[in-house]
Amino acid sequence: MMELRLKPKVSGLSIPLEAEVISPDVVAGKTLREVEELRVYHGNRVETLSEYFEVEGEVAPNPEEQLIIVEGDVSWVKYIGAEMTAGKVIVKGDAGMHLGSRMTGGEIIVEGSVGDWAGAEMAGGLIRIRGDAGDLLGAAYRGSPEGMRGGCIFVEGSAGYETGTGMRRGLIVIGGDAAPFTGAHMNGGVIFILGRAAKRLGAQMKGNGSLIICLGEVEELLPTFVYDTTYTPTFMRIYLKTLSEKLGIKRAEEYIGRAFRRYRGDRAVGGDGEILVVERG
Amino acid sequence: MPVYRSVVCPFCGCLCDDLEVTVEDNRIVKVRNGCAISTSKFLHHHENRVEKPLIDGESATLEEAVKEAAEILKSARRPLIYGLSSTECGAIAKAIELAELIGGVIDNTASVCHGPTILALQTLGESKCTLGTVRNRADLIIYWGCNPLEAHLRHLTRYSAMARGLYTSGGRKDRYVVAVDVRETRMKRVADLFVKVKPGGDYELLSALRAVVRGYGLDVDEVSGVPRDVILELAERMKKSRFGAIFFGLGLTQSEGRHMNIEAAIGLVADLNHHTKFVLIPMRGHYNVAGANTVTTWQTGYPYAVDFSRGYPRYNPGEYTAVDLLSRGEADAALIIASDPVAHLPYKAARRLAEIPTIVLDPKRSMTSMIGRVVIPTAAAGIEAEGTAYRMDGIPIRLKKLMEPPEGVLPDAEILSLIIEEVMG
Amino acid sequence: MNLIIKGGYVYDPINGVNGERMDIYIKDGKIVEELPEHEAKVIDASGMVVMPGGVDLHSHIAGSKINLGRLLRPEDHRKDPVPRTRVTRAGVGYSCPSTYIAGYRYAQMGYTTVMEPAMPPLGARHVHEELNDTPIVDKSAYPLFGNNYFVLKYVREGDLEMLKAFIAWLMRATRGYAIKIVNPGGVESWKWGKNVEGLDDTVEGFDVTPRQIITSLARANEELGLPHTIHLHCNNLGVPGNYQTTIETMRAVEDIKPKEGRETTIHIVHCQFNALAGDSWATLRSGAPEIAKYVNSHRHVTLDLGQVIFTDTTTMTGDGPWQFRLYNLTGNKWINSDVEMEAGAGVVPYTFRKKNPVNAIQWAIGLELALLIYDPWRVYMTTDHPNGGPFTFYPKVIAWLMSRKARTETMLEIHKAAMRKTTLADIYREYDFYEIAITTRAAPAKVLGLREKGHLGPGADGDVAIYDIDPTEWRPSMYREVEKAFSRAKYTIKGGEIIVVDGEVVSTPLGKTYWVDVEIPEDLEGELMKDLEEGFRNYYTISLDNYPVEDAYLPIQRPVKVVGWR
Amino acid sequence: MEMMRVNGVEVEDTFAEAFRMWGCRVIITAKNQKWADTAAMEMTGFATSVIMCDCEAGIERRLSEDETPDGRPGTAVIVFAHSKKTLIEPLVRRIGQCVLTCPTTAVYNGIPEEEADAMLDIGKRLRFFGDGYQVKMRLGDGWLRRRRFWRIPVMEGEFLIEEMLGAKKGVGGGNFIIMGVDEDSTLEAAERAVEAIHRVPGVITPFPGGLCRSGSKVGSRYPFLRASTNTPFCPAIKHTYPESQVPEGVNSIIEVVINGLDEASVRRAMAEGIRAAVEVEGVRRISAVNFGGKLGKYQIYLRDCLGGEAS
Amino acid sequence: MEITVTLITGRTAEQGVGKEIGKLSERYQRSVNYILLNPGDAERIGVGEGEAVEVSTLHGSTRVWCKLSEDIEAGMAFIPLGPWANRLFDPETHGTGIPSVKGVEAKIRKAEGEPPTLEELLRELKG
Repeated sequence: MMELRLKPKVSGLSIPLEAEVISPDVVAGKTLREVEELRVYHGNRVETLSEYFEVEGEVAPNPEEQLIIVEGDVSWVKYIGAEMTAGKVIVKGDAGMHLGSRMTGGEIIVEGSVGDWAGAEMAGGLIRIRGDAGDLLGAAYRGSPEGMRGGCIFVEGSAGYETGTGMRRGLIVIGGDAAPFTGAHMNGGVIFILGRAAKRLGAQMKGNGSLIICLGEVEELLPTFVYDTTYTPTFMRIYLKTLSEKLGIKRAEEYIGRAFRRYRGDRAVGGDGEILVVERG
Repeated sequence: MPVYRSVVCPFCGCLCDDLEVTVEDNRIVKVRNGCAISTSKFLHHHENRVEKPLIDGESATLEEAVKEAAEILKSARRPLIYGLSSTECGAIAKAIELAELIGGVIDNTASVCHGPTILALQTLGESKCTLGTVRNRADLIIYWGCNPLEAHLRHLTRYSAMARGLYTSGGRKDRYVVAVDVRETRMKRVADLFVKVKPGGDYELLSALRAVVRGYGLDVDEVSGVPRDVILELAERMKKSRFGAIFFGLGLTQSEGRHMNIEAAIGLVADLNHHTKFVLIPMRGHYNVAGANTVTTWQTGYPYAVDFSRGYPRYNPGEYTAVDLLSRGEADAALIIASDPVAHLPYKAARRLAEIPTIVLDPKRSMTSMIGRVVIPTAAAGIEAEGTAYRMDGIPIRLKKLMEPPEGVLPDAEILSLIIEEVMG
Repeated sequence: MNLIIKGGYVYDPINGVNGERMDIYIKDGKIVEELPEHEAKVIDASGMVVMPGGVDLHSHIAGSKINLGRLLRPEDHRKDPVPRTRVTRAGVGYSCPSTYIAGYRYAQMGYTTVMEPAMPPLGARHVHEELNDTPIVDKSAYPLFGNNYFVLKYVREGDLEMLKAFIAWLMRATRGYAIKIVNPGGVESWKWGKNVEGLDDTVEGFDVTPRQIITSLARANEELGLPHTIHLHCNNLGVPGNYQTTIETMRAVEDIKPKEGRETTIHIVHCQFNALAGDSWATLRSGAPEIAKYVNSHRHVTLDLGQVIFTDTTTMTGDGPWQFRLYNLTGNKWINSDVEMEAGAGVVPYTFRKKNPVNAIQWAIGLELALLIYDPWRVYMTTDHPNGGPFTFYPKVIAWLMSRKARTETMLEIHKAAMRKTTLADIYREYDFYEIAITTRAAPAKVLGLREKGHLGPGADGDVAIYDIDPTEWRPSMYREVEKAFSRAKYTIKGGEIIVVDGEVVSTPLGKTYWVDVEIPEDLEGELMKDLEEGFRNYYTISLDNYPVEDAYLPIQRPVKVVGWR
Repeated sequence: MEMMRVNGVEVEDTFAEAFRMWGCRVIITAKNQKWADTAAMEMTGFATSVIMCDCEAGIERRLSEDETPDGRPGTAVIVFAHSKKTLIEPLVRRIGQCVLTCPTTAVYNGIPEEEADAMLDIGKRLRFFGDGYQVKMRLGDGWLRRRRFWRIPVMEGEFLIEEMLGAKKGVGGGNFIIMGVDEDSTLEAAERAVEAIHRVPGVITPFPGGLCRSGSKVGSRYPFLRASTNTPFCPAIKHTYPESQVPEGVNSIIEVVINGLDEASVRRAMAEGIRAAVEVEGVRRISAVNFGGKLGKYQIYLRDCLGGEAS
Repeated sequence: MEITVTLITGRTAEQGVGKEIGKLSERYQRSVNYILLNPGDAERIGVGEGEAVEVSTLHGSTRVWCKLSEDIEAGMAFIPLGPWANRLFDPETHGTGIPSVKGVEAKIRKAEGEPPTLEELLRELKG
């Protein structure tokens, strides 16, 4: 991969910068000079990328071969990697809202934490967040019935409210704790929570294979989820192996062969999604 | 001594339009039919007024204040326009035009009251009706997380529990009234059934009701402190009613769960329509907060939290809403119209307003006007200026002008027009 | 500014001009016989089509219903953001465009008059406020009558005089233009969660039938001599087999005498939705041939298409029970809104899909209606915006009407049901520019009774659309060119002012609002007011004083005077 | 007939005539090897020859825990039939009756999509056993290979099956025959051959223990029987059968039949089998069955299989 | 002595009346600068009607006058919406635009000094 490095010239802008141009799709095929001239939005002003970043490195001929490294904290930059289709972006710090929103392919790695709406309505690709995620991770934008439609988001830390709202396909793995309303309106897709799951998990979840798996503690389930059984389903082994092998979550293997409590709901919407909670001990 | 009849009250979302106001020497001396708050509003409208335009606390001419306001807004990168729920629609329209012109964000106070109601509506829709439909038909009325006795004082008599109408000539005795709240308010005395729910437990209770209405059993003894039997019976009563209505307030929108509480309520009502007729109506607070949403929607497509920084409207509550923009320190200038966010927003947001150049348009002195860089007095809509206001159920009513505003004081819309002209140069 | 439009191929059906090359003169906003060239700006229209400005008699662009649609669908707006320009405001488009954008986009297509077809009287101010923010086009709105308490009361009492007085009063109170009826009786029943299923069902709570409501209102309309006929959304919309209800409805008003100067007594709106045959979704087929047969043999009916477009759109109608049904069919989000004493509405997002057999049949039905009814003066092109699809797709519909090839190509892409369950594949008729001019401007203007609209004769408003397409070289196989030309007018002229150049809006004046002004005999008015006062006091939640729309809401108004009683 | 010699044993310079068959590899896993094998054996039972069975099936090999998708011990089964279409029914029935019913098992696709010539919707059909309570399991949309599974509730717990199973155009009817001086030596040689063959991936030996003692020939003197034992190779009638092909000194013959997912595997399996067989004393000759090249698409010459070894 | 309660805020009719007289009016201030406590709870922290209490949450603290009412159950407290109450709330809206102002956990104890006046609040705000 050819590496393009963006060094922030400023830190901690109070008015965030909107820079969907930080994406292999936009950068690939351009000259460094053209990359510097890319338009970014600061409040109501249109400015260029080079006013905020030093641009160096190489530009690839196509997005598949493009790696963009953002060297530093850019919690003040929104839309990094939004709608990207291929290539890779590494952020060596925090990133702002809408990171990787509506992306369809490629990979984004954030070494710090991200703001709200990361991976919102994404359809493909992989987002790894080493720190925490904000609210509405992988969610549907307001009004839309469809959230995440594919791809994988792995947050090593915790995730905020309404993670995976309206999810249809794909996988979200929360290494830490999950805030309330995780998996609301799910209609397909899988969410793993390794830490503590807050209440209202899977609220208004419909079915269609929607699945939330809790490997940690669960605060409380809605009264509209019905307990079925405690068992050791075979399919769980496949997911746990995937977590271990594809995402490097070795501790997932500890849960292979463990028993799970199976709940179905949300009866409030006549749904038959599932919440599987690992049996303690 | 002019006596104005059928005067519309510009206080709450009820927009009662049967007031009689007596004006003597350009002063209101008597109000009939009004509630306590309404009467206070009319009788005291001349008190605590902003008398002159102010710049940095010093009095200035209107021209100077407008020019200063325009300068502030023109040089801002992330200006916020906020308020608008207590003015008429013409002013709201002008505020939107200004926001568009300066590439700013426009938000109205719905964002901290029924914003969650709108978010929920955008996910699920809603089944609603005008207040008269409830008056004429409802045989079951549920007040959930709202207290009309404190906030919408004539609601019960004019529109709901006590009102008599086409199929409810018996008034209160033709209806079954339920109140649901986290504490025993005075509504307990009004209601046939008072359901006390654990704070923050509304979502669970509404969900449980939904499941029961759908025909599922409930295999827990209680939900959010409400015994199973009560839930089963309430669900049955809902299904058996001929026309049911749920009124809800900030007890649902501002508590844990926010828009999801409303989704649960909307869903419950939608499901009930498979059994009978059922509606849900938000108790909108400020008299024209519904208008602020309505006008913003027809002009921009979105009801509040609209960002024009990229030349076209974008919408995202939580990102472009006033509380967020201010508490994150994002807004670098603000124009506050007919609202007092310093008194009502969380401290961190209020503080930001004190830090940045803030322009305040208000008839009265308020906490916000006390911190404003530029303060411009305005005519009180519905008393000194006319215009449209939208009732909580979406009915547009024309506010009346009963008297002249103080010398040199203009309505919001006109001041905003002056600022627009100044910004356009 | 005076204008001369030189050398275009003019289509002015009302004046019998069919593609002749001639010049059009506009002075002080009106068409005149002639003008000296030095007194006017000259627009060279040679090689282009010149038509009167388009007239849309049925498009939901203003008021609570479309605004609920806007409110409901941020995801729809995000598809089509519209930035501000030097002359135009920002907004959003697609299926629920913001008011400004709706005005611009109509003008960009050469339309200059648009009618909002469903105004709940209580929300009349709202409609007018939105119309005032809808720039360029002239407009009006039709108040809803079919489920109004007073209408039902007077129909029940058989008191046609009071009904007429009430109509006259409500037209003035709401500044409305025509009698709109939506699912007569059904919407009232819906307030109890019910509906009516046929013309002779009894309305819940009132001892009247839909048939009585329709015929009484039609009779009152003609006796009053209102400019337009009743504007009717039939019962049983969207129900398989409903074409029979539609024909029965048309038959019900057969013997009503039209007012002088008009042959028709009923306009059936978005007929496509009411032309379904078969007895279930599975056996659904087109009822268009039967309807066309009836219309072809009776002079008293006009209708518009409600053409379906294959896209994601937002359905909205005053027909609450139907929207509830649609909500249950789709599982999409649903708004219901009942208006006390008067009306109701529902909003449900909907996607017409090419591979859905029902949608494919619906698509074909719309076109069948347009092509099987011989007289283009009695069938008008609409999509029932945004129900069948957004109005911005009109050029596509025009292409389908003008080109069998365009239709065939679409038919090959969609579910075979369109071919098997309708007669569209067997229809060879293709509209020419003259017929397009009839169905999109001349005829709607005529049926609305707007004498200064829809033609280019002296005295007409200076509303002209110029499309960059040469009709002498055009062949039906070139349908893409016609779609392009009608999408972006070369020029749109409104009231003598150039509004659009090369498809871009260059000026945004405010259009005028039409309403029908009928004087009521004093004694009758007195009696009516007594009744109204009582009704308002007992059942309404706003006072009668605050009900009528004030002049402040009509910055540019054109009351159409009607002598209702002689 | 020319002869070659391998390890001193005569090898006829002839060919095995093999056919185009579609094969599908099914991976069965279970709590332990015992139950994986049990299911596999049930599933591959009565599946020797399409002459009278609905398919030809056999166990390919056992799979260790790190070779299976779920990390449990497994058994790979390959099922063959004449066409893609005729492969579906036997798979649905056999998995439905032999694996779904067998405690702790799960079924996975054994031929990844990129290697497969077709994907068969076996799991998708079997899901109806869940009577509406089956759950679709998805893996990898938009980031890994997209896979679908069905989870079907059963009394013991849950049966998991992959939605689509890969099938390939393979080869059936690869064979060789071992001719020995007596039953003992011939059987031992055949056993060793089968053992060797099973070290080759992608092949199965569908007959009992991999061996077919009857052989078969097309047709019979009875109109109702479309195949009979391979009479020309039956030592018991070697002098009374007019066209006997049993060499002198040979008193027992066993055929080893091999089906494989491709021709190369079959070829390799034949070679490995022959090499093992000729190690046994008493084996006189190796040959192969063919029909003069009239019936099968593939002619696998023993000479080619054995390459330079034969002389 | 300190107790933990669930804090509710909301409008009151009196606050509405006061607000319409003027935000700077005495009546308005009086209508919003109090906390409604159950008498039992008040007793536990040793405050009586009309005495000052200190209310604190994770997000801030404020001082208000104590009002006693049997209408409010033990373990709960109510402060009318206004400039005293708004010190206590988390501005985080979790992607909704609305902060959580109902059902917040708060600690209550007897205050050292008197509640701040509106002017004092303003002064502090201006920094």
